[in-house]
Formats: sequence, C-alpha cells, structure tokens
Amino acid sequence: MSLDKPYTDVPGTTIFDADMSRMGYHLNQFCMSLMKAENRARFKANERAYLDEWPMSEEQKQAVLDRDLNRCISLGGNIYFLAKIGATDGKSFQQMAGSMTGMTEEQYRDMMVKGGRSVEGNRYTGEKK
Amino acid sequence: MSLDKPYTDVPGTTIFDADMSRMGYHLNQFCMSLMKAENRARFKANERAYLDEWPMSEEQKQAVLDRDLNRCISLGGNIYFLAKIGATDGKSFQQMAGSMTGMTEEQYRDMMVKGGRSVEGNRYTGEKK
Amino acid sequence: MAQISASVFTSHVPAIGAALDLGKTGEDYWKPVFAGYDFAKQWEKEQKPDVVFLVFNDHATAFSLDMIPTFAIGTAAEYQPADEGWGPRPVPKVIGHPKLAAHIAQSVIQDDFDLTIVNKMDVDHGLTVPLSLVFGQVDAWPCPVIPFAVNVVQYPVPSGRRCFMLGKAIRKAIESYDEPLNVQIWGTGGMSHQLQGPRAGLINREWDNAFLDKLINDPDGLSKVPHIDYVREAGSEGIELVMWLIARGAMSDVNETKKGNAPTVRHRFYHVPASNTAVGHLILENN
Amino acid sequence: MAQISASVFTSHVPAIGAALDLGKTGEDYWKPVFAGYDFAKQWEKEQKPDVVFLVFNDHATAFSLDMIPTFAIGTAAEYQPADEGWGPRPVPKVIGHPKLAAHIAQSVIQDDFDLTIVNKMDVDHGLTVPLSLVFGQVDAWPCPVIPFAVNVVQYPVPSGRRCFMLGKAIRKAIESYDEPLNVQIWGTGGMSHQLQGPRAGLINREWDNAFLDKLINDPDGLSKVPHIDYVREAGSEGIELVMWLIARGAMSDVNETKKGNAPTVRHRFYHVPASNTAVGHLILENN
Ligand SMILES: [Fe+3]
Ligand SMILES: [Fe+3]
Repeated sequence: MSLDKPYTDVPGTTIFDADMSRMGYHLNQFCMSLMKAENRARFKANERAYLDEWPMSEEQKQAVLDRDLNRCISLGGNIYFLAKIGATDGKSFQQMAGSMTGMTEEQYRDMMVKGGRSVEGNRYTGEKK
Repeated sequence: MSLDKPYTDVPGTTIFDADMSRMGYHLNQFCMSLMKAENRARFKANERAYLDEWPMSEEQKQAVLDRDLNRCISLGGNIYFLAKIGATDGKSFQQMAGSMTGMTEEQYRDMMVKGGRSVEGNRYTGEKK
Repeated sequence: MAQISASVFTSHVPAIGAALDLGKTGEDYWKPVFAGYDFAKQWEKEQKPDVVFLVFNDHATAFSLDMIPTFAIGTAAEYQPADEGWGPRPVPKVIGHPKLAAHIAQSVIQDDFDLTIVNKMDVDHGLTVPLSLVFGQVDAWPCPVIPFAVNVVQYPVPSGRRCFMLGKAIRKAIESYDEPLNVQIWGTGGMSHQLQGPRAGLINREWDNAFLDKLINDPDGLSKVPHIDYVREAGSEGIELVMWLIARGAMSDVNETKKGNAPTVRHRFYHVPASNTAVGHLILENN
Repeated sequence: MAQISASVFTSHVPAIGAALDLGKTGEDYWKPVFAGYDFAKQWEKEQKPDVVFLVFNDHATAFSLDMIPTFAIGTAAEYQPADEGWGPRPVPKVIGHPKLAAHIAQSVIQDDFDLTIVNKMDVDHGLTVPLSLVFGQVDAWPCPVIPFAVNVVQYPVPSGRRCFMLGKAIRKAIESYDEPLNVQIWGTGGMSHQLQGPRAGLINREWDNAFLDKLINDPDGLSKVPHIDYVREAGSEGIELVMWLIARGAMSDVNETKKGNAPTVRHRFYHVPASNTAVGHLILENN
C-alpha cells in the first residue's frame, strides 16, 4: 500500500484513514447499528449472538466483548462509531476516552480539570518527556 | 431565485436543476419507492391510496394517475425517477420517451430507426423549422 | 443582495449539550463555559440574522461508512435532531433555507467544489450544540439554518487551504443571491482535543490561542498549516478546526476581487475543559 | 508502479442490456450494435487489464434525491447489479479493488477534488451495460472494477473542464500506486439522446462525430465546451458525455509534467439507434 502517512509517529494516536476504514468496516457498521433501540436491546440480551451476525474478525468481536477500545481502534474501529457501544452501556464520552489512557475515571477527570494532558513530550513517538 | 439558467430556451426540454428538484422532491421520492416489489404491488392495488401517503401536490398526484409524463416533468419530476412508474407499468424506456412527443409508439420507433429527431429547428424555442 | 454580516466560531462538545439538557448549567464545572456565551446571546438578539450558514461535522450519525461526503450541503426544508444513542436532544427542529442553499450549491459546484447535495439528514451535536450555545434554550431557533457538513472523520479530510478557498466561493455565492438577507456563517468544532488512545485528553492552550490569533490576523497563512500539525499539536480530534477556515474564508477582508477591511473582533473566549475538550469561541463582524 | 494502458469509451443504453439478457442480439435491429463491440471483446482478451476504473452515472438507482454526490468513488469489496424496476440484470457481481480505490481517493482528495467515498452501492445499467458490451456474456468479469459515479442527473453537474482536470488527478494517483497493475479507464454514457419532453428522440450524428474527433485530437479544447452546448446539440441526456472527459484526461498525452505521445486509436464505432440513443464507442491506447 502506498498511501503517504505522515501521521504514524504521533504517540498513542491512530489516524482513521482508508486502510483503517477498510479493516474496520464491519466493526464500525456494527457500532452504527446500535443507534436503533431495538438493536441495542438485542445486543444487550446476547452480545455474542448479536456480534456473530456481523462478518467481523474474531479479534474484533473479542475486543468489543472486552470493551477494549484501544484494541478496537487498532483493529479499524473509529472512536465516533465505538461511542455507540459506550452509549449502549450508558457511558459518557469522558468515561470512554479515559478508559483508553490507563488512568482511573477520577484520575482522568482530574487531569482534564487541571488543564488536560500536556503536549510536551507527547508530540513524537519515543520523545523524552 | 437567482440561479443563472442559460438552458430555458431549449424547446421541449426541462433541465432538472435545484429549483425543479425542490419542487419535485416528494414526487421523485415516491417514484423511488417503486423500486421495491412490495411497494409496486401496493401502488398497483390502489394507486390513489398509495399516492396519498406522500406529501405531493394534487397536481402531481393527478399527473401520475394520468401517466402524463410531460406534466410530471413540469411539476419537478425527473425522467430517471419517473421511469420507475414506467417499469411498474411494464413499459420500456422507448415507450416512455415516445409518450411525451405526441407521436404514436410506432411513429416514434420509426423516427428513431430513421436516425432520430433532427436537431435542425430544435435548438432554440421559437426557431423556424 | 444577501450579505454576510459576521462569522461565529465555537466548539461543539456533546457534554455541553448534555449539561444544557439536564439543567446542569449552574454547576461550578459548567458555569464558566456558559458565561463565555452570554455575550453571543445578547449580540444575536441585536443582529437578527435571517439565515445561518452552519459549517459542522457529523460524528457517525447521519453518515455511516456507507457514504462519506467530503463536503455536503443541506438543501432540505427541515432537519431533525439526531438520536446519537442517548435519545435526541430536546431542542427545536432545524428549519432549512432550501432556496438559498440550492443557490449556493449551484454557484459553488460551478466554481469547482464537488459538493454532495443532501435532502435528508438528522443533525447531531455538531450542529445543535453551537445553536444552543449561541441562541440559548429556545422554543424555536430564531432563523433558518443551512447545514454544511465536512468530513473530518475519515482521512484524507479536506486541507485547511481547500476549506479556506471554499469559504471564498461560499461568500461569492451568497453575495450573488438577489434577496436582501443578513447571513451569518459559523465555523464549529475543535479546539484541541483527543478522544482516542493513550494520548486521550490532550489539550494545547498555547496552540489554540495562537490559532485564534492567526484566524483573526493571518487566515491565509493559517490555511497553509498541514493536517499533521493539527494532529500533533491539538490532538487527533483537533482536526475539526479546519472547518473554521471555511467560515473565515467567507469574510470580506480576504476577498481578492472586492477587498474589505479587517473584521472587528466582537468577542473572544477560551476555556479548559468541557469534558475532554478545550472550548474556543470567537465572533468577527464584517467590515 | 501501476500504469494506465488504455481508455475505453462507450454508451450504456439500458435497452442494450435488455437485448443481451433476453437473447435478442441476433435480431436485425441489434446486430449492428453488437458487431461494433466484436473488436473490443477480442482486444480485451489480449490486453488482460488487472483493474478497470469505470466512470459512469447512476440513474436514480443507488442515489435518490436524499444524497447527490457530484463525484463518488467506490472503495467496497463488491457491488451487486441493481434492480432498476425490471429485476436485476443476470450478470456477475462486480468485484472491487478496495486498496487501489482507497489509494486513488486519498490522492485525489488531497489534490482538491472533493470526492464522496462509497462503501455500499448497487450498480445499475450505467456500469453493467459497458461491462457486458466490452467483456461479453461471461460467468465472472475478468478483473476487478473501481466504480466512479458522476452526478449528471441534477444540475449543476460538473463542468467538462472539471472532469478533464479530475482525469489528470486520477492518472497521477494511479501512477503513484506501487504495484505493477495494468489499469484501464473507461468513460461511459452518451452519445446524443434525449429521454424527456416533446423533443425526446433527438439525435445529432454530426455533433457526436465531431465530439469523437475532438476527444481524440483536442480534448483540452473539448473540455471547455459549456453544458448548454451539450443540451442544445446532443439532447438533455447527452450531458452524460462530460464523463468521457474524465477518462480522456487520464491519458498521458495531456499530462503536463511528463507528456506522452498522442494515443493510438485502436477502434472507433458509431451507430444510430439503440432505443432512444446514438451509440458511440472508442478505444485509445496510451503511448
Ligand atoms: Fe466534534
Ligand atoms: Fe445513461
């Protein structure tokens, strides 16, 4: 693949480009299906069975079952689509974002109140903090 | 409305532009609904009742009931959408096109076999033939 | 002829919508956010725009991966607030301006911007939160709105430069419309935020404020900033800021053929945080 | 690197699909039409393209008035033949080339063409009739196809100039793809026809043939012809011909940076009528 990708050296960040979109197509469309109340109910009743209706990879299904958003993203998920899972679970966007950082909910909220994560040391992969 | 329309002086021709599209939105979306077999069946069973499900103008509904394609077009219909009515009726595109010309089906077919309608005298409204 | 009187810029955080809709605006956490919009509410009452041309992005609501338009203009008569998974926001439906929208679409497409025309679209927080912030909690929005959706979700998103040039084409289109309408153009989204991965929560106060400075004083230079700078400095979702360049490009001081004066900065506001995001807000009046 | 080896141009009349599917190709009315494509079928067996980039238009099939993209590129793995009201054509499903399509989308959007990316689309006669004419009645299409849909239904449609410039951007994108693929680009639709109103049935043999001449020898000049000339001279649906300029713009003789030689005209065919339409067909090999 010869897409020019100047964005692979940003730490802790996955850019949702055409390659990721192709990989994550069914995962993201599954998420989209959760915008309908009846689908949310069916998913909640039996997550595995609902996921099996979608041509997703086993890793993608497991990542959803585990609510491992970082893994979902590495498998082609996009945060705006994945947010539909959070909405189904009754989670706020802040809870979802925090869950990817390795911090507790409180730690993340406190960090945000204090001005958020600094960009210093967070611009380039491997950069010294 | 200040759309620049250099195409209003072509005889016997309606350009499907934003104004026409706005006027014909529900008419055309009604036509689009006929791409589903179940809707075609419901339409055929009771045309008037099916049309009444759509927020179309009375003139638009009447033009559909009359299969008056020229009138449909003057009310915002587009030929590719209106063709779904023809398909529902089992008409070919040639029968539909011919029906707008005031010719019989045979006359129109013969004209086409002989090379079609000449552009001479058909370029500008009011032009001498 | 129609005229663009002002541009309004604001972030569009979903949690702000939730705070409004759940009556949390008086909480200490939210008070400073809403205070930043007191000016706008009063100002809009005086301005009485006839139409708002609202540049925003959809967040996997109206547009799934089935169809991703780079630029989509709404020419519908109305738009319903979307159910984003928490139920639709209890805000008025959005009334469109099909005639002006169709006119702009026609003009801008002929200027080589390859718009998608949309006649059916539910609008998510990207559009309704700015309306709530600027017009307040009302029974009906005070004027029609033309939604203009920009893809900032799947790369490649349009460049800042492309957005800026599009703004100029939109200005030209609006000014060629033959009714005397007072039109505002809004740019929404941003400022710095990142909603994904271990770097989530990134905020860059300095970069955001430099962005605001340049948006006011050097939009042409700002339009040349590449995507990677937004991502690196303002977080992956900070890329939404390219949309502000569309609104800025529609101001008369950057109109080459009939150059106006620099706009008046009527209001400027910046606050951290609202949920995961830095909030920026700016009002520029045309001169 | 991938290379564009040839461009193929052809009309895409629905009645041709019906004649094929209903076994009428031997009838006197249809014989001369299909004879015009005997060369192409043989030639394609020798050419063995790896991918066809197929420029076509949808006829109110995949796209209703809800969303009208000016330019839409298909990045899906496959596409089903659409039911246009008479049932789907009994032809193979269309296999896409998601990797190359995504690469082209990325490149062309960064070159300021505001594409819509499409991952779900049934393809109508605009795409399948050219495949049938050129590849014949086969059990599977011989190679993947990237569908590229152009709005020529609701005005304003893109100008001939915009289409020609887009073709250049597509060539650049394809040539920067790092697999050695033999790519053909097809332009479809046209030639003169009008399907609506009292002027239906218009055919302009002279104009069509002048169009073919200029497409071969002076595509740059041809790209400046305004829409109104197509409508007036070639009938309202003759506007589909702007799509041929996309394929023509992708040939190397109009590449400013690395100018190739004029293409070889391998085949040229013109016939009236097929149903309401004049049929034109051209094969140009890159040099
Ligand atoms: Fe946003
Ligand atoms: Fe066609």
